[in-house]
Amino acid sequence: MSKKYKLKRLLVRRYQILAAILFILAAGLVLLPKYKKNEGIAPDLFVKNIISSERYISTDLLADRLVNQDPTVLLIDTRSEKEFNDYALPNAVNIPLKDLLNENFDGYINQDVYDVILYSNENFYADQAWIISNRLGYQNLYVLKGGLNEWFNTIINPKMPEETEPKEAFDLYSFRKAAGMYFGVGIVKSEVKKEIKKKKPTRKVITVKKKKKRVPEGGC
Amino acid sequence: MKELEKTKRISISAVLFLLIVTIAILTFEKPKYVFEKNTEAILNEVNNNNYILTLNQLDSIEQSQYQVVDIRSNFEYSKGHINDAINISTHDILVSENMDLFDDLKENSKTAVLYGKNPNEANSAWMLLYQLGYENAKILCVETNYIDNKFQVSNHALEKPAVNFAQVIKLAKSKSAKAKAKPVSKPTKSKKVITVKKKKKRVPEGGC
Amino acid sequence: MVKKKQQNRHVYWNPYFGGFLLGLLIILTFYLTGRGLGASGALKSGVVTVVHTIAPTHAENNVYYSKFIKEGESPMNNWLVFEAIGVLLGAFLSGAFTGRLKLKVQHSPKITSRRRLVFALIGGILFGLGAQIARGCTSGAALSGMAVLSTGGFITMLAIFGTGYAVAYFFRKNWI
Amino acid sequence: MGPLIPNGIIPEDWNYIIAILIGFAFGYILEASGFSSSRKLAGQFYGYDFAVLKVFFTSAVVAVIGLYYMDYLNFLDISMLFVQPTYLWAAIIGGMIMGVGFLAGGFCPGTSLCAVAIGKIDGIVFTIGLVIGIFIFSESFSALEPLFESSNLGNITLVDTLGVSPYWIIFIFTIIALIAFVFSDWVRSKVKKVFY
Repeated sequence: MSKKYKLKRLLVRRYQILAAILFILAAGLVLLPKYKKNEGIAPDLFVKNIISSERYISTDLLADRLVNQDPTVLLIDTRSEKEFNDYALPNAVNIPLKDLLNENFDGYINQDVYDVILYSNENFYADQAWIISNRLGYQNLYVLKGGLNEWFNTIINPKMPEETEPKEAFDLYSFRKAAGMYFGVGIVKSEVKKEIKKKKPTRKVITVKKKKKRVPEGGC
Repeated sequence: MKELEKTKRISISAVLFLLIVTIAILTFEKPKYVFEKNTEAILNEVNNNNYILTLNQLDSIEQSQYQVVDIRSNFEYSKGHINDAINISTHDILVSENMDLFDDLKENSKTAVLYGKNPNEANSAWMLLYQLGYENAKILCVETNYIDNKFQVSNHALEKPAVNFAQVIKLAKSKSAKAKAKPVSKPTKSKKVITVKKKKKRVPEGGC
Repeated sequence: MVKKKQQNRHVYWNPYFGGFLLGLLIILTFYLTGRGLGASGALKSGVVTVVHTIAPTHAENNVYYSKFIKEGESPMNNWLVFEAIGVLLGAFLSGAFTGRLKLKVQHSPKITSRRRLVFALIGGILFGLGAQIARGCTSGAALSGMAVLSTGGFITMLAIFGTGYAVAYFFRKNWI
Repeated sequence: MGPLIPNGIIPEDWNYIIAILIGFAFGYILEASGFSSSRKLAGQFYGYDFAVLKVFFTSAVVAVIGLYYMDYLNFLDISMLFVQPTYLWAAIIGGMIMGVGFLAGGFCPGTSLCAVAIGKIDGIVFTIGLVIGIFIFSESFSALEPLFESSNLGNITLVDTLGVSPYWIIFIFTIIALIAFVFSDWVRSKVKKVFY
């Protein structure tokens, strides 16, 4: 009897109770402790990403992919424009580090079609560019290990292995030499008879769709 | 006809709503560390090169004004390290004791001087710290290596091209031209045209 | 059964319950698509399509139509059009369940159905005009706008209901 | 992390299917709440039925509270959501015209679609009126353009306008809504009942 009575009394006040719930929820929003939101990924994930060396691609691997005309490679030069104009890897696109977040370049670094390979003279600037992009959660980005210096030391001007070294070293050496020639800059020794292909660093013509701003679509 | 109001459904659903919100809040874990700086800020900082210290610059700072931090692994550290350096590998920066240490340094406005095998290694740790809001962290621009099993620190020229690339290429070309009697036929490559489409990240449009 | 349906006809949901579900739906819509609900946008797409088919050059010359005409894409290919189709289906089903499906003119007993229809037409024209000027109707601008605390949404809502109360007196005969 | 489609979690192709499903639920809720009846809609202006006001405010409050909780709990990025751009005078004048239209016609576009679906002839006529209104607007766009484009304040929210934390705005908004509910019930008890 008393139980039924209690329920009845509760039901009489049902709207008050519902209003109270709404009120509590709204007040909860005000009272909940505020915290600052992250832009991009969370720090713990970020640490995991930056200590991993998965992002590095070796010069030999890159050379191999370029020689085979791998269509999924997109090279990005993070050096200054001047340096880029002096010399750049074939088909590279110049995005100076300071313009990395320029929205015109967003289409290059925030995409899922190409393997984007960042390089600079060393891999310091390229690495910084990679880290910033990683923070924003961009995928498919790599860094050329050692940068252009390493590229020159291994591909353009490879060191002759010692005679005592295993056969693999010689294979690698011959590959590097061939690749170096492919890129048109083999340090030509007299015995070279092969025709040297010259590859101008043609710039990729890439049309990037302009970022769509919130266009006020005329309402109704 | 008068509209009949049923309140059972609304009561039940309101209670469910409240329950869901409560459960969601109870299970919600506040992220422990939050980036203070956004990517614009870090990019700015990266570009004005204030964060790099050379050995000479370090010498000119009072000893009590900085703390050298070795961000290499414990193993490397035990083999040899800079005097007075403490070891916090990049991996362990987010451990709370280490964070406390950086907090201490920040409060006492001491500079945390990071170094690793090369500046590049220290860079990761520096960028992490800077984004977490520790503006007092700097990179010591050095290379460390072992010569005859002795720990050596040497200055590192950052991002300096090893050779003048353009010149080398030019030289190589003129050499090859000389080596060849015949003029080199240059197969003109068709220009590779690549269209990069923006990743589908549509900004929601409106309408009514 | 018939009797039950007869009784049901005027039994609507508790408004708080309807509002609660509608609120959840708005949350879901924003969560899935990042945009709010809407209604009159679909009609606009319809108008643009019709005008574009009948007089293509006229439509392309008009500044307003040309905003919505894209090469190789029908203006009907629009989120809101699909949503409007859903609205029609949903409302039909709800009406069918409760026995409200009936071809009739609903009006106050004091006025003729002819007068009701004339006023409906005038109201529709005004509403269509106003919705275009304000870039949204009650559901698009006011309801969805309020959910994201849009200033425009609140202003539109206040303007609609404020004017509504202000002119209510002149239309009282139509309704009471 | 939402919103799901703009973030690419749900493929774009699903967009229209989701649109139909959401529309379905929208239509069902509107109809079931009685929004297909013009006399019920008009009732709030005469104090005999406040269903519209109740549904409207409840849904807005529930939606805004829910969205901000989701934002707080990291399910949703509220800055990614579409905010209707505010054109001050266009909103005011457009709203006023809509207010008159509402009273004359007894519907708004969403509810008129519901009325069409269940066979209300006045709803059909209203919808035809809507189409004519849109047509008139488009044809006289060059004359109305200054009004349409003037005083653009951008995609702003009340947070930008008032400079207050959104949570306080929501809290105050909730209280206003609750007061409105109580007030509407009080008014209704005073007003002569109208049966429809």
